[in-house]
Amino acid sequence: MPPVVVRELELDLDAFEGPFDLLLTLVLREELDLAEVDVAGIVVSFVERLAEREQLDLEACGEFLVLVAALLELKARGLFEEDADLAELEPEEAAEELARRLEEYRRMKEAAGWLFERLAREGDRFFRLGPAPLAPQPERRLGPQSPERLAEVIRLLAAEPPDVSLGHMALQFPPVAQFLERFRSLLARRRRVDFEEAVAGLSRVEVAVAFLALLDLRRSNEITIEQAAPFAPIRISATDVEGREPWIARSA
Amino acid sequence: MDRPLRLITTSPVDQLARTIEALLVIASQPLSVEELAEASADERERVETALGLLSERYREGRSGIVLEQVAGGWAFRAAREAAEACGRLFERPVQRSLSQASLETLAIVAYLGPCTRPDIARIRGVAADSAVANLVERGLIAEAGREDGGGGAVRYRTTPLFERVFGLESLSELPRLDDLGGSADEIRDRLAAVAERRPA
Amino acid sequence: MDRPLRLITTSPVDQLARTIEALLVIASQPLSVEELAEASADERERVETALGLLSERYREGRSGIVLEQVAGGWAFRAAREAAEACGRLFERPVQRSLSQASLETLAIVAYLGPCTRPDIARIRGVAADSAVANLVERGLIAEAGREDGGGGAVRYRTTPLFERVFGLESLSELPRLDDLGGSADEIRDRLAAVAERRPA
Repeated sequence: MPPVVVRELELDLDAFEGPFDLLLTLVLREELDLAEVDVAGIVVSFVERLAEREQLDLEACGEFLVLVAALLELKARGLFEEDADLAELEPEEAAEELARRLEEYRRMKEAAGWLFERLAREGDRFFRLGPAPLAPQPERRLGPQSPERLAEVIRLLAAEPPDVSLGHMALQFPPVAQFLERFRSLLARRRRVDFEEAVAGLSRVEVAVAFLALLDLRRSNEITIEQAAPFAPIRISATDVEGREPWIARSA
Repeated sequence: MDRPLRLITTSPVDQLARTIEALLVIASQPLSVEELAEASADERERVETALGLLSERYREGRSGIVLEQVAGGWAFRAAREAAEACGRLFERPVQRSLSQASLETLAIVAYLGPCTRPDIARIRGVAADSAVANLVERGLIAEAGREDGGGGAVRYRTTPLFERVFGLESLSELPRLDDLGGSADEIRDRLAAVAERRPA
Repeated sequence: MDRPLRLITTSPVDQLARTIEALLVIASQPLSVEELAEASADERERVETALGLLSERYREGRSGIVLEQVAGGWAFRAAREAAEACGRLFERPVQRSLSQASLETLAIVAYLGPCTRPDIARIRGVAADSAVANLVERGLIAEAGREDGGGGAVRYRTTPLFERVFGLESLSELPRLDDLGGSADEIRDRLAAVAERRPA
C-alpha cells in the first residue's frame, strides 16, 4: 500500500473540500477563515486514512502532528485572543489545558450523538404546535412599565464591551509575510538554514507562523525542506531553479 | 347508553377511529372529512362512520373532550362543564416585565424612530425576528411603511398602546440620553459602533 | 382489561379527570400538576390520581390520543401507530434532520446553558453563528439575557419545545456528562508520551 501523503489528504469539511495542502494555502493567504475550519474533521479524515493501512505510518503521523499543531495554535489564537494567560503556560500546563478542552469537546460530541439517536427514535411522535382550533384566545396583558428601563437598556447597549483589545491580537499574531521575507533574505545569504536556529528566541505563536511561512515557500517551490527523523532539526535550502524536487520529509 | 368498548377493539373501523383521534388532537384547524380520509388513506364513508363513533364517545357530559362539527370540518374542544377551569387556564396573570430581547428591541424602536429588523439586529448583534414578532403581536410596535420610499425592508414604530403602558404622553417624554448623543442619528451611530466591538 | 366506564361515572375524581381532559385538549404547552390543580381549583394529590386514571385511558395501543409526561408537564400527543397518517397532514416539529454542527451546538446549550456564542465557539473550535441562528429559528433554543449583567454577549438556553421534540421529561433526563466521552487521563497519557519522545 502506498504511503500516506499528508499534504494530499482529501478533506470533506463544512467549510472546505479538497486536499490538505490547498487548505493550508488558503488559510495562509487568509482566503479561508481558520475559525470556520473544523480541525477535528481533519484529524478524523487522517485517522481514517491511516486505518486503511495495516501498519502504523509513523512518518505520516509525525508530519501530520506538526501541521495540525500549527493549525490548532493559530486557530486558538484567533478564537481566544483574550486568553492572554494561555501564551504564558508552561508546555505541561498547556498540554493539560488542551487535554481538558479536547475532553470537553469529546463529551459534547457524544451528547450530540445521543441527541441524534433520540431524535430518530422520536420521529413518530407527533404533537400539536400552536393553539388548539377551538381554544379561547389568550390575552397577554402587560403591567405598567417605567420609561427609565428603556433608557437603561440603551445605555447598556452603548456601554463598551468588556475586555476587548484588538491591539493585543495584532501584537501577538505576526503576519505570515514577515516570515516569508525573513526566510528569503536568510536563504539569499546562505545555502542552508536550520529552522530552529532561524526562529530561536521567538514566541511559540511566532514559531507557528514561521512554520506556516515555511510551508508556503515550499508550496511555491522556493525551498526544499529536509528532516532526518521526527523531531530532528528541520533544514531548509533554496531550490535550484532547474532541479526542483518534490517535497521530501524523510525519516531515517 | 355507553359503548366505549367499541373503540378499543381491533376491528378496522375502530382502528380508523383511533387514527382520526390522533389527527384531530394535533390539528390547529378543524379538519374536513376529505382531509381525514386522505391522511388516513381510507374511504370517505368509513371516515364518516368513524366520526359517528367518536361523536358518541366525545360528547358533553361523558368526556372532557368534545368532538364538534364546525364550519371548516371537525375539531376537538373543551367540554362546557370545564369552561370555568379553561377560563382560569387562559387568563394570564398580568405580566410584570418584558424579556431582555423585547426590551432592547422596544427601546431601539422608541429612541431611534422607525427602524427595520436589520437595523435592530445590527445594534443588538443578534437576529431580531422573534423579538419584533412578539412586540407586534402584543401591539407595542406596528409596521410603519417601508424603507427607501416603499421598496426596502419594513419599518416599525411604537404604538399608542406602548405610550399608555409606559405612561408617556408622547415619545418626546422619553428620558433624555444627552450623554450618548444629541440626536437619534448620533445615538444610532454610537450603538452601531459599540455593537461591532461586542463579542459575537 | 379496559375500564373506560370509570371515567363517565359522576364520582368526584372522574369529574376532575374530565376537567383535566378538557384543559389538556386546548392547552398549547404541556401543563404541570400545579397548573392543572390551579385551573381546576382542586388539590395536587387528586390531580395526580386523576392523571393516573387518564394515563391508563390514553395510552399507546388503546387510544389515538396518548397522554405523556414531557417538558415538565403533561400533554396529549398522537399515538405512534398513527404517525404515518399524521405525517401526511402535518409537518414534524423538526422536519429536516439537524446538521452535526446544530446537534453539537444544541448539546452544548442543553448541558452548559445559558451560554453565549463565544462560549459555544470555544468548545467546538468553530464559529457557531449559523448553527445558533438555525436553532433559534426552529425554536429549540432562545435568548436568555446577556452576560456581564446586561452589556455582554447574548446568552442562549434550550426551550420547552426542545424537551418536547426530544421526548424529555426534563433536562435532567439527558445522560450524565460524566458518562459521556472517554477518560481525560487517556488523552493526557498520549500527550505525555509524545512529549517524552521529544529531545530536550
